[in-house]
Amino acid sequence: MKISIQINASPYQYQAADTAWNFIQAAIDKGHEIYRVFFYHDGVYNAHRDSRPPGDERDIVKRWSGLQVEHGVDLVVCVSSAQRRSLLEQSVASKVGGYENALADGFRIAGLGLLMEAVIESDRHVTFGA
Amino acid sequence: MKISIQINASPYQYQAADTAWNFIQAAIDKGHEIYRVFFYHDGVYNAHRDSRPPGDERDIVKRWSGLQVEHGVDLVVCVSSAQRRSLLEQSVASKVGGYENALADGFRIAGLGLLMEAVIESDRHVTFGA
Amino acid sequence: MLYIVNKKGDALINCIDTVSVDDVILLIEDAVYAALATSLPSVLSKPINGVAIYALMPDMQARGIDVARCYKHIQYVDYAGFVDLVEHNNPVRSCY
Amino acid sequence: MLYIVNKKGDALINCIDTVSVDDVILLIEDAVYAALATSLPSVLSKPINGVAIYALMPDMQARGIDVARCYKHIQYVDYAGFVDLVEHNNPVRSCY
Amino acid sequence: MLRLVLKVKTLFFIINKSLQGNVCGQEFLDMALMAAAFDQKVVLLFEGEGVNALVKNQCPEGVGLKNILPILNALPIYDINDVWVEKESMEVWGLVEEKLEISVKSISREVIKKQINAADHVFSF
Amino acid sequence: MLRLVLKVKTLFFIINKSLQGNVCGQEFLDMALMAAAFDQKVVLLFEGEGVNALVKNQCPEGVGLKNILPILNALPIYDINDVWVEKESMEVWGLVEEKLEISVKSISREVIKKQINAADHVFSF
Repeated sequence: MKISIQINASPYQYQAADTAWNFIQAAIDKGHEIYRVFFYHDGVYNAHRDSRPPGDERDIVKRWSGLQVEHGVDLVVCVSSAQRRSLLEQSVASKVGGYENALADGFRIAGLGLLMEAVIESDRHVTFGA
Repeated sequence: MKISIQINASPYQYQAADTAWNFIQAAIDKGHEIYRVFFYHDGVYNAHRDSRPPGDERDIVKRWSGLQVEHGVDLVVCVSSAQRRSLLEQSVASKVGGYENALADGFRIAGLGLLMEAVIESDRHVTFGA
Repeated sequence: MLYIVNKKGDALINCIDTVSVDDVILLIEDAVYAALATSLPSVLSKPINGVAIYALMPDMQARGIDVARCYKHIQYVDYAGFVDLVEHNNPVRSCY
Repeated sequence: MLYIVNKKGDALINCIDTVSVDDVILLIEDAVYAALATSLPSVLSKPINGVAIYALMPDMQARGIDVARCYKHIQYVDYAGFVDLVEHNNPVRSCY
Repeated sequence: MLRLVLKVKTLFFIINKSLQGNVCGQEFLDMALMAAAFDQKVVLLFEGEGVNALVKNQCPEGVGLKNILPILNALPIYDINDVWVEKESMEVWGLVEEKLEISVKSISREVIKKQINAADHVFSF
Repeated sequence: MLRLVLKVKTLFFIINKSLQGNVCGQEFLDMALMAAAFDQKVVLLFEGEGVNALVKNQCPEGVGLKNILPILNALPIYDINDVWVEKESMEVWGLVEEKLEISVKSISREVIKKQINAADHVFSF
């Protein structure tokens, strides 16, 4: 079946990003389709390129990027959540003098419409929060 | 008296940064000294320069910067919390190709030692969390 | 309806307040502590009529929680079982 | 000892579990909801012997909480009063 | 918003915590507004502690926060007309409809539960 | 760490929630280690749900998380020797000392409270 996922919590401080990742792996293993992962609220911090955890810990941001490369999962970051939380679209960043390369590989920034579309197209919608 | 403050939560998603700010204003008004504000855990997100909230909302990051300019309050961001959370010191950023201008005006990045020094020197230590 | 609960405080209490027959509760993350039998009555001390309660085993193991110390009416799933619960129940409500 | 509590669930319950005579509790942020008199017994229904309980008035007003609907044993402070509580009590423990 | 959507789903947006003090409540309501703009069947349900979010005379400006009452008042403009409160929660918190900022449907827990069970998706925050 | 510190304060670090599942527990223990490195009097207190953080056989690696037991085992190396657990919480959670990963002092709530009241600062997370 088609499953869409929503992540509402920041990485490391909460287990949400970890639980979601393990859930997604299991769903893909069982042949389900992850229609989209939508990052909302503090969940947008999962998409910051500059996160550098210590070498002996999982790299949550890189792990998401890998999910996109390996399984083609659509990773969408909410634009309005992101602006409040220091993650600017490239065009905005270049206009205001911010970080043009802030978004990690494999993510894209878009509006809430993409969450709604995912929810309408999916059989299930699972939210992981703080 | 000397008061040190610790902020453990991200801005906007939690009220901690707002409560702390109101508390600090009242403490300064009463003639107390804010020895240091230390940003730990997700609190480091308070120091990201690129935060762009909508124009009709308070700008939490800018408000902190203003506190430093107006009252000389020492704003310290924990280096290890910051690295996990995409806020790199300028020298590290320049080495790894990250955002060299990530830290907002008025903040500095340093180790946990500065929290301990603040706590030892202060009569009170007040923590604001998620 | 499937409730996914990740904390044992208000999140779980609010969930218990609204569950009814044929609902399923899955305890994940720190909510798995609610599966532990405590000396004082706790929110899951007693079975709930017609409601199946599961705990996510990998989160139990992460916290060193021994099944022998848990209430007998709790059942266990791994992540594959978590996916099955999502497949077989709708809607899904996250309580956090 | 001053407890600063910002949520009315486990954070407040754990605080109540450990308070003793001469302690002071300050409810801030969402914990101010605990000041409201509810029809079911709640954690602050009854005064606690020797423990002063305050709620932060600006957080009450932010949430439209009318003092007339609150327990009579709750007292109120503004931010200046919050600072005074910190000045006059030590240590300060944050429960969140 | 003109848009071709073939499917109409029933979506419950459940508010069971405070909407104040942070941006999450606002962002959560944004989701409901967007769902309505997509012509979905939207139900906004206040239950538990969440019913307190509806009371009149909120002044978050005093602590520098944004007021959410204008958003609640604008719900009909966005075609969100199913605003429900759980009757039992109203009673626990000693609330009556006159104390609320907007008009709502007060519905019992049991009836609400049947409706939720038939929904396609449930959102919470 | 050689360092000239004139004041020695008594600092309580209270763990009353789960240490697992996120980085906060680790970062909290880092604070205690740093305090000890500054030659402060450090007490690490486990109470409430926090006592569960001490049990043996934790396998967070199974969900991709870091194990905190090595940090707990290293506490004496960092000169943190006052590791207390609240007796009443141990009883509520059905724990006995043999089930714990490290050796602790089991102390009653009342005695703990007197000690905390005399502390200079209390840290929580």
